[in-house]
Order: sequence, then structure tokens, then C-alpha cells
Amino acid sequence: MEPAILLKMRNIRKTFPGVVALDNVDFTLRAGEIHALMGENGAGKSTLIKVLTGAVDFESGEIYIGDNQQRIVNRSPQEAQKNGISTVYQEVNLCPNLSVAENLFIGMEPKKGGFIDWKTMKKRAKEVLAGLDINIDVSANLENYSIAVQQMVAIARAVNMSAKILILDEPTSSLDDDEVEKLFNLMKKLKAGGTGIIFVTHFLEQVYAVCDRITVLRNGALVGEYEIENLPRLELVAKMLGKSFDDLEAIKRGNIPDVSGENPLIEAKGLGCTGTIKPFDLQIKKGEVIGLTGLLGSGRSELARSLYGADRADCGEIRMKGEKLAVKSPLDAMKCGMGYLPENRKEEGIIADLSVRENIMIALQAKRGVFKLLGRKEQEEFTSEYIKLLQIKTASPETPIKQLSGGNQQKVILARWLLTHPEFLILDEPTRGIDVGTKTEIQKLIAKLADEGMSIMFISSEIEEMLRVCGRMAVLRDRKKVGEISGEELSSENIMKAIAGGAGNAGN
Amino acid sequence: MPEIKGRIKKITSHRLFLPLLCLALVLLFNIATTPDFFKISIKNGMLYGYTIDIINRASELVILSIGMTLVVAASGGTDISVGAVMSVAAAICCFILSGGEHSVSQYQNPFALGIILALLASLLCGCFNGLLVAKLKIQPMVATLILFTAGRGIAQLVTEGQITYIRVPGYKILGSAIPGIPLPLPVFAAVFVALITALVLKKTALGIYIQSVGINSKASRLVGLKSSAIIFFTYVFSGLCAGMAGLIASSRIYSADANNIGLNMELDAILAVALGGNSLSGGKFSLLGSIIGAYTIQALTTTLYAMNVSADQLPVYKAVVVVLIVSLQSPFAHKLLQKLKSRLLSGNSQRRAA
Amino acid sequence: MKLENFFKKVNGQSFMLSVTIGLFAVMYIIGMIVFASKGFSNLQVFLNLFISNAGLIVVASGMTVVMIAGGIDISVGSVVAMICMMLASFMEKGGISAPAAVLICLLTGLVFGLVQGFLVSYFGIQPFIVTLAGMFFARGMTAIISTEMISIKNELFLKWATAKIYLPFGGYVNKKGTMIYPYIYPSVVVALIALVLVFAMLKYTKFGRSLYAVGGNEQSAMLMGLDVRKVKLKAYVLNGFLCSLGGVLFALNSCSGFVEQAKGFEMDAIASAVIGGTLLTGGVGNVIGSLFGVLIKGTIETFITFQGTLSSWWTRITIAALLAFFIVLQSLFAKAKEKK
Amino acid sequence: SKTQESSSAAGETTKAADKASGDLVVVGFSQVGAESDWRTANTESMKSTFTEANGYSLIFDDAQQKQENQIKAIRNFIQQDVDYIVLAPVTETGWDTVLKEAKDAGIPVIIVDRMIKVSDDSLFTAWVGSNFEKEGTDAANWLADYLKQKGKDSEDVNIVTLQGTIGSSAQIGRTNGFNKVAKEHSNWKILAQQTGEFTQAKGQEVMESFLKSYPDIDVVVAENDNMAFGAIDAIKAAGKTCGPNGDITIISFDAVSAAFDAMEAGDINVDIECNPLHGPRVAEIIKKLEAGEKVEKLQYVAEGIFPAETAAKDRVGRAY
Ligand SMILES: Nc1ncnc2c1ncn2[C@@H]1O[C@H](COP(=O)(O)OP(=O)(O)OP(=O)(O)O)[C@@H](O)[C@H]1O
Ligand SMILES: Nc1ncnc2c1ncn2[C@@H]1O[C@H](COP(=O)(O)OP(=O)(O)OP(=O)(O)O)[C@@H](O)[C@H]1O
Ligand SMILES: [Mg+2]
Ligand SMILES: [Mg+2]
Repeated sequence: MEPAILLKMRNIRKTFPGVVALDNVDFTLRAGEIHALMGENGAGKSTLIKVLTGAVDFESGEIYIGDNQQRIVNRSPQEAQKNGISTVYQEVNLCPNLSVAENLFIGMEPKKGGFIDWKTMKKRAKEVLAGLDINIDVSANLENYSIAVQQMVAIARAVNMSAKILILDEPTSSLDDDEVEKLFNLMKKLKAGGTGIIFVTHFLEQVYAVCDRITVLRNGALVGEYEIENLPRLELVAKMLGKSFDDLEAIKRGNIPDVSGENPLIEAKGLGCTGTIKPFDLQIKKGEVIGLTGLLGSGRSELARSLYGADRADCGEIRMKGEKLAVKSPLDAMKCGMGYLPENRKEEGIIADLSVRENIMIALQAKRGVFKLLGRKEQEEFTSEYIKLLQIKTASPETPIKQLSGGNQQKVILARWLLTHPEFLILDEPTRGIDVGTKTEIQKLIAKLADEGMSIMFISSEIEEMLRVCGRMAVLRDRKKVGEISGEELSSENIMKAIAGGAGNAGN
Repeated sequence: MPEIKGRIKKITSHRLFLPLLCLALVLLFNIATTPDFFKISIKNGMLYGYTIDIINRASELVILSIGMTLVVAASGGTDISVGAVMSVAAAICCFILSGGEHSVSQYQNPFALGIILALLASLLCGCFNGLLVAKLKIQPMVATLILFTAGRGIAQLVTEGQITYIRVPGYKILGSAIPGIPLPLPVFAAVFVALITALVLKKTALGIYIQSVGINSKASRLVGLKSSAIIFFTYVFSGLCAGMAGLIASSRIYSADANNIGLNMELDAILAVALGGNSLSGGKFSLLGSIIGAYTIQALTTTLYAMNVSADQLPVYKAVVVVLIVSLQSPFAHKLLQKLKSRLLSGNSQRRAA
Repeated sequence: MKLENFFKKVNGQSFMLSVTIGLFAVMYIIGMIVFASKGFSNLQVFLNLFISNAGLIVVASGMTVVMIAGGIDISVGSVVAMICMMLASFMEKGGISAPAAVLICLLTGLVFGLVQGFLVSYFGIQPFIVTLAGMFFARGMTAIISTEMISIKNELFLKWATAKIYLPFGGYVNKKGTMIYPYIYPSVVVALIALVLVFAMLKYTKFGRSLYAVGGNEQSAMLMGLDVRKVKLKAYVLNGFLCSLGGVLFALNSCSGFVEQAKGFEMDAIASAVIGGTLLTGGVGNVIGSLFGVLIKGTIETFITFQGTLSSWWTRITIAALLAFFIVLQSLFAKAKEKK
Repeated sequence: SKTQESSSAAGETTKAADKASGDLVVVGFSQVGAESDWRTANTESMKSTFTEANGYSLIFDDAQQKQENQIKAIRNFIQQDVDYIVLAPVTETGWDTVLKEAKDAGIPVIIVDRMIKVSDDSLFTAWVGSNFEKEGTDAANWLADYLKQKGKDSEDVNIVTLQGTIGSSAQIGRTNGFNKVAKEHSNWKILAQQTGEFTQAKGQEVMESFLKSYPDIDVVVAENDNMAFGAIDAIKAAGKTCGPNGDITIISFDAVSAAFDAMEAGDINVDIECNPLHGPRVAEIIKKLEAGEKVEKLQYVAEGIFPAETAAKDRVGRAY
């Protein structure tokens, strides 16, 4: 029997000034299916979801919902929730100033005699999170936890609403494999219960691991809806990009040059920062790509930040080309030729109201100093150059960056750092939320930059990705560097082993 | 035809369109009520008329709002001490020039010394505010509340609670005019400060630094901007602006009236920034917008005087006009306008098709 | 070791609250030592903090509510003046009975809040500007009602104002040989009840929690399914009501209406809330903190009176210095906490 | 001519006073603020009267122009167990509650400067101060005489008023006093009344505007000297003249020393005095109360009218 249709969207059209985000898009969701929504950065996935849930209004089209296909328009997320749709939006959208428990229950707090029953709320919050294997203090404020935990809380919140339709917009981009596994189990359970799930992700493996059906968008237009069996990976990628695509595996960096003999470009000795990362030694050579790997919260970002001066190290020293550096602030690090792309794009990366051009030029400008303003023409030139190079999808260079899709924002930030021509570039999760096509482009770019002599530190939750470009990897566990793997020993198996280490309790 | 339409669209969607429109509306209102509002004659070799009054009287406010704009942009907060700092600057200047007397008809110390020390004092006040906001991360309004409370006290301390008069013709010049030039000097002072500031913002990266810090100070730090130094700078600058405004205000009345110089000016300065279409939560700003806002406020005040609105009702009218102006600029009105526009445009095209 | 545990346990907000309360206690004890011979340690001095500031306590609670929601209201001083003037003119000139006058005033506050809230939330105008206009408007209306000072002579109202509630302990004999028991007025009781209600509302109702969510991150709150605009509107309405209630209490203390009344009251309310740990950026705050903010300001002022020789300018400078001392100390504590 | 009853209640309680703090009489003085030179002179007069050398200990409190601060101060005075409370009220109204507290504690209250309105007259013992309304009528009567002298008493006279801060007692009294008399003269036309908020800058700005709206102003009534100074500047900038030999007659209030300068320079026609030297009068009252004598309840300070013609002579020996 054909499963019941939960949701039908027809001829949805939505424009933003200068862009057609959705052009007569159709979408159908059935009960008990996990439906992947795929497309490049800026294809319109998030916009479709926002239209559906009333977070933005749209120009034309219809939405039908439920068994009897009643036509609805959600004018606000609140209405959408009432109509049985619960959503995890792309960027974590919770209230950091509230406790974890409240974030889970706000708007539907358990009550006793008309008043919020805090005890029950905390108890139930603990239970809900335990269902996802997260054991944290639910009465602490959300801001105290890492993005990954926040992401899990957002998911737990959406799931807890036990809605008929669950929407997950790139929920896995900041999760590691363990967490993803937990999420998938949960999704499967919900699916068995008849919930329809819309799932947006750029990880193809994940799509093939859980999804039943795929809808592909390209440039705001519908490409088609496919059963998963009928759409092999390569074909999916081709549909998304609109052209055929050489397989991912092909990018494996041909010959990672041997740099072991050279003097190190950067050398950290006993560098550490109380509370975030324990003292470590690290050497990075010219033209080398070093990966940092470890479980979530193992301190990879912290290590990078202490090198860059974003968190001020309180012991140890950094040397560059043998010379001792005094890195007290990011500007010092930049002046020494470093660059740092932070992992939390929304909070530490983009400068939301500034235009794409200004977001790109700002780092170089800061490095040059306040009096040497980059010429307007010069700015426009390199902006269009990078827009082309990284294929940034934007209405114009003067569009505020906040109007770009998540992935395109990330590209702008990358362009910002490339423009400063650093000798040593730290990339913390640069491919988070980036589509397959661009991801490979970025990996290629990293390889190319390294070949040209740039040293790169690369942090990613995807081991596969790192294996493709890194010549060496440092392993972290419990905020401590516990070892390095290089050369022949680099394989996902070895890395897994190193990460897991002696103790199996690294997670939480 | 489409060219004109395109141009109209371009003009109406410009950031300064609404602030300018508001100013124009306030001014036009006068044609109906006070027919000779725009009459300008020459008296005593000076241009004379309501419009001259507006640009003259707005000078201090313009200068204040320039400083305030940068403070708001960089820190997303307001400097409520500017009025008090004006009074401090005036008090110090008069104190130096009078040598401690309460009324003198001859400088007791060089004129330049008074001016320099007064500006230095206002700079210091700015530093104090900047230190609290940028270094100690105290919320701007609270940090500046301290000088807001203390400022007039300091000014009174300097003048021993008395109004200090400098009855020297030379001291009145800054607040009146240089013989031979038909426009009052404060007008030039305001234009001068505005031009210098605009030039600095245009020729250096300061403008983008300020906006960037105001929008996202965490991200700005990571791209190498010294957020706290930039925020500190804006407060110092605002202090300096307040000092200049204080000197002009003092010169107008050739005295230091610690209690009244710059009284409630901080509110008008903040209002000017908002009327100029700037967000009070920081980030993107338009200096010209704030300046237009400042002139709008003074135009409003002068208009109400010209119409002889009874003094007790004055604030009510001011409130109503302010609400109307900001409603016109609000996102809500924006949406309404857009809908109207699109309906008009589509109506046009239909007509053409038919 | 224990201290470290303490630091770890309390989260940011309750930590700041305990700092505020601690600093207040220290300040008060210092006062008792310095002015020991002048009767600072009388219980009545402490009670006077409440008596003289009953109105401010309520107004500051309202301010705390809007500030938590990410707004601000600088019209409160003018609204208090308007309410006092309305009360005075209704009772003295309009011949309206005291309860009716109070009721009309409370309703007026509600409507005032409604209009301001509507402009802020549905028109999307910046709160500072809306309430600045509100400030002009209310002050102007006060003058329109009457530019003359009106003294409240209504018997019932005066009875409310002067009905002392004596405490059965802590009495002393003064120089004139009169036995004086400490007392409070009904206004204090009303203020404290209002405070407790707002406290409970913030902590135990959906609306209360929504305020924090909206103030913390408006966009997120919207996406989490809260009706942000309605929440903000309600915040201003509640504030309007509390403001008028505060106005009534203020009138009980001053028994008059005049144009210049309660000038700068908004700054007192904002400062109290902020000293009590409420953030102007929204999302963080607590009315208990604001209560202590009020008490701290009151204590500083009491210091000044007990000192008794300061010229006008020194009064201002000293108040500012104490304020600065307090604010800076608070920020240093906050920084230390952040480091832990 | 006014009510001259004494307060027996206060007189009796003071007899019972024991002098705990040595032999000094403790006086708590709550002052409005330091908003004008007049006020500073007033404070100075009090401070120089109530010195330890004269047998007093003064507790001074400055209310920064806020009534609520004065209420707080009085409560604190009560707690400090002062012998007398001297109050220069910010406002006329709103003293019932707190003065009742003082009465309950048995502390006599002496009001200076502005009068207060209370439901029960026994709440204060005595009052010393100015009569603003009388100042207003004095000004108007002077104008009537002046016009008669000039033989212009039947011509139209155009008057503008620069009012003080709306709602302040000086503004209310002076405006009402002047307007009352003005109504009796059908040829007096009050063209406009606008507040200059007692400041020179605002006075100047408002006068500028008046001059443009009304080209033929004959009389400017400035409710204090500072606004008069501002008005003079504006008049001169507009190319007109003022003072005894000018186009526009200027009437001002307060009579501070700078105003005498202006009168001597021929810019102001007349200044109505507002006397700030209340200290000695209050000391006299306290002495009487200490001795158990009765005191006059309402005591107006002497206030003069100073026309420009005699200004040079009148100012000799003035303390402020
Ligand atoms: N608020 C906005 N204002 C203007 N343009 C917008 C806005 N939001 C999205 N867009 C534009 O709409 C298009 C679709 O964006 P959307 O966020 O839906 O992409 P996406 O498929 O989710 O991409 P990603 O995978 O990068 O998240 C983009 O070109 C983007 O620039
Ligand atoms: N599952 C968890 N439970 C409790 N706390 C966690 C958890 N995951 C992370 N944290 C906390 O968050 C802090 C920062 O983690 P963060 O994610 O920045 O580390 P990371 O190694 O950079 O990982 P990633 O870059 O993958 O996010 C950790 O030090 C840890 O205290
Ligand atoms: Mg997206
Ligand atoms: Mg990380």
C-alpha cells in the first residue's frame, strides 16, 4: 500500500532582492519516510524549509498538509508547530542564555497548577537527552556547551515535540560519527513510528545510510524526486551539479611531498592554556598539511586557537623559522603570517551586516593597518576574483553576507584568509556545511596551496577528508595531544585506534 | 520612461532618502503655518531668518551626534555623558580664562590655554568612559552614567557653583560671528568637524573597523582588529566632540553655566542618530544621516517656537512628530511602502498591456 | 578549594546576584561603623530605604522586565509624573474618589504601555526612541493637565499615605524623649507584593521564560516557535502597569503632582536594574537583583545625608564615585568568574 | 498683615530638648541644589550663619533639585536626631507624610524660600521667604507706572514673557502675578509666553524666535536675570536696542550682581529682587524657639524693586 502523504508543497516561489531562491518548487513527504533534500550551497534547501515553517513568507504556491490534504499557510514557526511540523534549522537556533532544560521545553513547559514545574522539567530534560546518550547538567546555561552539544539539544527539542513531520537542516555538520550514529538510530525509530523526516545534509554517505527518497534542487529549481535505489551516488552528484563529476576518490593528493628533513616553519614548545588545552609540542613544516584529529571536545579547536593567539597561551613558546614569537593577540599572529578560519561561522566568522566585499577585505585591511585603506577598485578586483575562484553564489559583491546561504558564507570567510596570503593557515572545519562539489574544490585548493609552500593545519570531523590531504596527523584526547601519525601509518583504522586510545571513555 | 522610474527607485531606496524626506516635511510644514519662515534678510551684516537660526542652533547637536554615531556604531550602546562633558569643558575653559574669578572683562590666562585644557579635559572624560566600556566591558549606558552623574558636579566644583562670565568680546566670537562673514561661526565649526570626520572615515579604514567591531566583535578580533582599542577610540572621540560643543555653547553665553550647558543634549544626540536611520544596536552607520537627524530636531524645535506652541504642550508635539518620523522609517512602513510600490508598478504595466 | 567549588557550582547569573547582595551587605556594615554615633544602625534607617523607594522598587521591576526582553523604557520618570499629576488633579479638581482615581491611573499606565509596546513590537521601532517620545509625551501631558502644583488633600488617600504600620520591636527613645518604634507604610507592603509577583511570574510562567528567550536571541526565539512580537508587547504592557503602580506609590510618598516631578527617575530605575545584574542587551536579569540595586542606590544617598557637609557638587561627585566603585568592582568579579 | 500665630506645640517640645552633642544646636538643612547663583548665595548664607562658632552644628543635604531626595533627607535627619529641620523645598506640595514623621519625632521644621502647601498648618513652625506672586505684581505695577510716566498708558503695549522652567514655583508665581495685573490693562497685549527654562542660552534662543514672529515687541518680561541676559544678546543681534534708552523695555527678576552691571550699562530697565540671605532670619527664629518664645509663623524677607536709574546707588553694600 502506498504510504499516506503527510505534506505536499506545490509551485513554491520565493525571491529575495536580486535572487530567485525558489522557482516553482514541488515537494512531497510521505509518512514513515526519511526524505533527503539535496543541492549545492545556495540551491534553496534552507529557504524551502523556512517557507514551509513560516520563518519567511513566500510569493506564490500552495502547501497541503495531513491526511485530508488541507491547504495551509504557516505564518510563523509557532503556527507550523501547531500544524505538527517541528524543525531544526541550519544554524543552531536556541537561546544560549537559558538552561539546557528550558531550551528543550520552552513554549511547552510542563506545568503544575498553572506554574512551570521546574522539577519535572529538569527530570524530563535529563530523560530526553539520555535518549541521545548525552549526560550533561541540564540546569546549566546552554552557552556553556560546545556547538555539538547545542546541536544535539536542538535535535532533542525537535524530536521531543513528537510532531508528525520532523525537519533537520544539516544537523550533522557539527557532529562526530558517534553522535551521528545516535541520531540515525533515533531517526529510524521515529520513522518506524510513522513520522516523516526531511533531512538536509551534504554528506552523501549519510544520505545513503538512512534515506528513502531524495529530492534534488539546483539553483532554486526542482531537478526531481528519486527513490534512493534508483539514484546511485555519482548520478546524484551529477544531478546536483548539473554536470557529470569525477569521483571523489580521485582527489587523493597524488604525492604528498616529504618534508621531514626541513627545518620547521612553526614550532610550539610546551604551549598550553589552563582550562582549555594542556601543554603540547608541535612542529609544522613548510608546505605541510597537518591534520588534527580527536573526538568531539578533545580540544582540537583549542589547540589551534592557542597557536593563533585567539586564546592567550599561558605557558610555553612558539617559534617561527626558529625565531621566538610573541603572539598575544590574533593580530600578532597575522603579522607573523598566520591565518585562522574559526569553526563557529555564525559567531566568530561572518560579520553579518557587512557586504561580501567587506567581509573578504577585512582581514587584509586589518593586517595593513588603519591608515592604509585598500583602494576601492583593488577591493572590487580581488572580490570578483575570489567570487569566481570559489564559485561564491551571491547576488552581488555588495550583498550583505548574512543573505548568503550557509555554505557560501563559509566560502567568503575562506576567501578572506586566502587574500592575506598567509604562510600558515589554520582551517577549523572549513568544509562544514559545504556541498560535495565545493568540498572537493576546497580539498584541491588546500593541496595546491600546500604545493605552493603554504603550511596548513586542517581540522575536520571527517577522517576520510583529512586522509586525502594531510601528510601527518596529530591526535588529541581529553584536551591533550597524545601522539602523531604520519606516512604509511596514516589510515582510518589507525586513526580510530589512536583516538580511542587506551580508555574507551573519551566521549563523555 | 523606464529610466526615470529606475532613477526614482534608486533615489527612494537610498539610505538617506527617508531622513531627508522627514527633514523636508518638517520644513515644508512651515510654509503653511509661518509664511515667512524661509525669508532671509540681512541685518547687521548677518544673514537673518528662521532657517539661519536652525542651522546655527543645531551646530552643537551636530557635533555631538557625530561623536555619538561612532560610539553607537562601535559599541552598540550610547554615551549619555556628553551633555555633562560639555559642561565640564565649558567650566574648565572659563575657569582658566577667568583665573578663578566669577566675572572678568579681561583674560587672566591666554585664550589658547583655556581652549586646549578644556579639550584635554573632555578627552580625559572620553578616556574614562572608553576605559570602562572597552577594557572593563561595562555596558555603555551604565559606564557613562557615572560621568553623567559626576560631570556637572565636577563642573560646579571648578566654578564653585557660580556662573563664571568671561566678558571679553573675543570670547563671544566662537558662538556668534566674525565680522564680515554673514553666517554664524558655529555653523562653520559643525561643518568643519563633520568634514574632518568624514574625511578620516573615507581615507582610512576606520569606518569599516568601527562597523565590523560593532556588528561582531568576536569575529573582528579574530581577523586582527583590536576591538577594545577601536571602541576606546570612539569614546575618546565622542568626549572630544562634546568638549567642542561645550566650548561653542559656552561662547554663546560667554560664560560657564555648569547646571545648564548641554542639559538633556545627550537625548537629542541619540535621537539624531536614530532619526538618521541608524540602528542603536550598532554596526552599519551613516554619518550624514545623523547630521540630517540633528538638523531635523532643531528644525522641529524652531518650528514649534515659530508657531508659538505653548511651552507646556511643546513636548507633546515633539513626541508626536518623533513617532511619526520614526514610524515612517520603520520596517513596518517599509513593507507597506514596498507593497504599495509593487502594486503601483504592476498596475502601470497592466495599463500599458491594455 | 571550597571557593573553587562554589565558583564552579553557581552559574553566571546567580553568581552576580550573590556578588551584588554581598557588596550591599558590606557597604551597609561599613555605614554602620562609620556613622555609628549618628544612628545609622537604627532599624528605621534601613526601613526608610524601602519607604522612600517603594515606587522605585516597582518601577525598577517593570524596567527589569522590559530589559530582560531586550528593550528599555526611558519614559518611566515622565509617566510617574503624569500619574501623580492625574491622581492629584482627579482627586482635588475632578472630585473623583481615591480608589477610582487610582484605578483610572493604573489603566492609563496599561494603555500607555500598550501603545509603546505596539510601536516597538509591531512597528519595529527602536525601543529607546519610542520611549523617548513617550517621555516627551508624558511630561507634556503632565504640564497640560496642570502647570500648577497640586497638593493631594483627599482624606482617604492621605490616610493610605500616612497609615504607619509599626513593627513590634527595635524601638528607641530619641533626644526629645519620644519612644519611636520602627514602622513602614502600606506602600512598602504593596511594593514588596508586586516584586514577589513579578519574581514568580518571571520564574514560573511561560510568559516569564519567553521574555528571557526573546531577550537572549530574538531570531532563535522566533524559530523556536515563540510569538516574539506578542511577548514584547506584553512586556511593555506589564511595564506600563507596574510603572503606573509605581507612580501611585510615588504619589503616596509625595502627596502632590507637579511638572518637574520624578525627573531623572528613569536613570535611577535603569541603574538599579543594571546594578542588580540585568543586562541592557537582554536575556539576563532578575527583579531581586533590581531590588538590591535600589537599596544600594538608597544606601549611597543615605551615606551622603549622614555625612552632612557636602556641597552640591561634592554630592554628585561622591554619588558617582561610589557608583563607579560599585560598578567596577562588579565587573572585576564578573571577569574573575569568566576566567575560572 | 498676614497670619501671625505662633506654634505653641513646637515651642513646648524644644524646652524638653537636652543638648547631647555638647552645647551645639543640631540643625539639618535640606537645600534644593545649586542650580543658580541665587541658590549658591542662599546656601552660603545658611552655612555662614550656622557655624560651630555661633553654637550650631549644621547637617547639610543637597537634593539635586529632586523632591524625593529631600523627603529622604528629612527622614535621615529624623534618624540623626537633629534639633531643628530647615527645609528649602523644591516644591510647594507633597510634604504631608514626611513632615508628619518629623512632628511625631518632635522636631520643629522651619521652611525657607518657597512656601509649602500642607493640609495641616501645624506641620511646620515657621516660614521665611519670598513671595513670587508679589514679585510678579510688583513688576507689572512698575510697568504701569513707567508707562504712565512716559505718557504711553493708553497706547498698545506688546509684551512677551520668557518664563522660567514650567511648574517651578518661581515661574508660577511670577507669571500669575504679572498676568493678573496685565489683565487690568486692556492696552497690554501679551503676545507670547514661552519658557526659557531659566537659562541664558534658552532665553536667547526663544527671544530670537520671538523677534522674528513679532517685529514690534515693546516689553520683555524675563523671569530671571539669566534669561534677560540671553534676551539682550538676541535683541542686539537683531539690530534692535533695549533698556531705558532703547526700543524694548526689559523687566527682570532676581537682581544678581551681574544684573546690576547690565542696568548700569543701560540694558535692563528694572529688576525685582529676590533675596537669598535667609540664614540670619532662621537663626533668629531658632534662638527664640530655644528660649521658648513664640515666633511669627510667616515671615517675608524684604525685597526691593531696582530701576536702572538708581541701580548704581542701590547696589552698594549688597552681598551677592
Ligand atoms: N535573507 C535572505 N536575503 C536575501 N537572500 C537570501 C536570504 N536567504 C537566502 N538567500 C538566498 O537564497 C538562496 C538560497 O539560499 P538557501 O539558504 O536556501 O541555500 P541552501 O540550499 O540552504 O544552501 P547551503 O547548503 O549553503 O545551506 C541563496 O542564493 C541565498 O543567497
Ligand atoms: N558531549 C559532551 N558533553 C559535555 N561536554 C562537552 C561535550 N562535547 C564537548 N564538550 C565540551 O565543549 C568543549 C569544547 O569542545 P569543542 O567542540 O570546541 O572541541 P574540539 O576538539 O574543537 O571539537 P570540534 O572541533 O569537533 O567541535 C570541550 O572542552 C568540552 O568541555
Ligand atoms: Mg542551508
Ligand atoms: Mg572544534
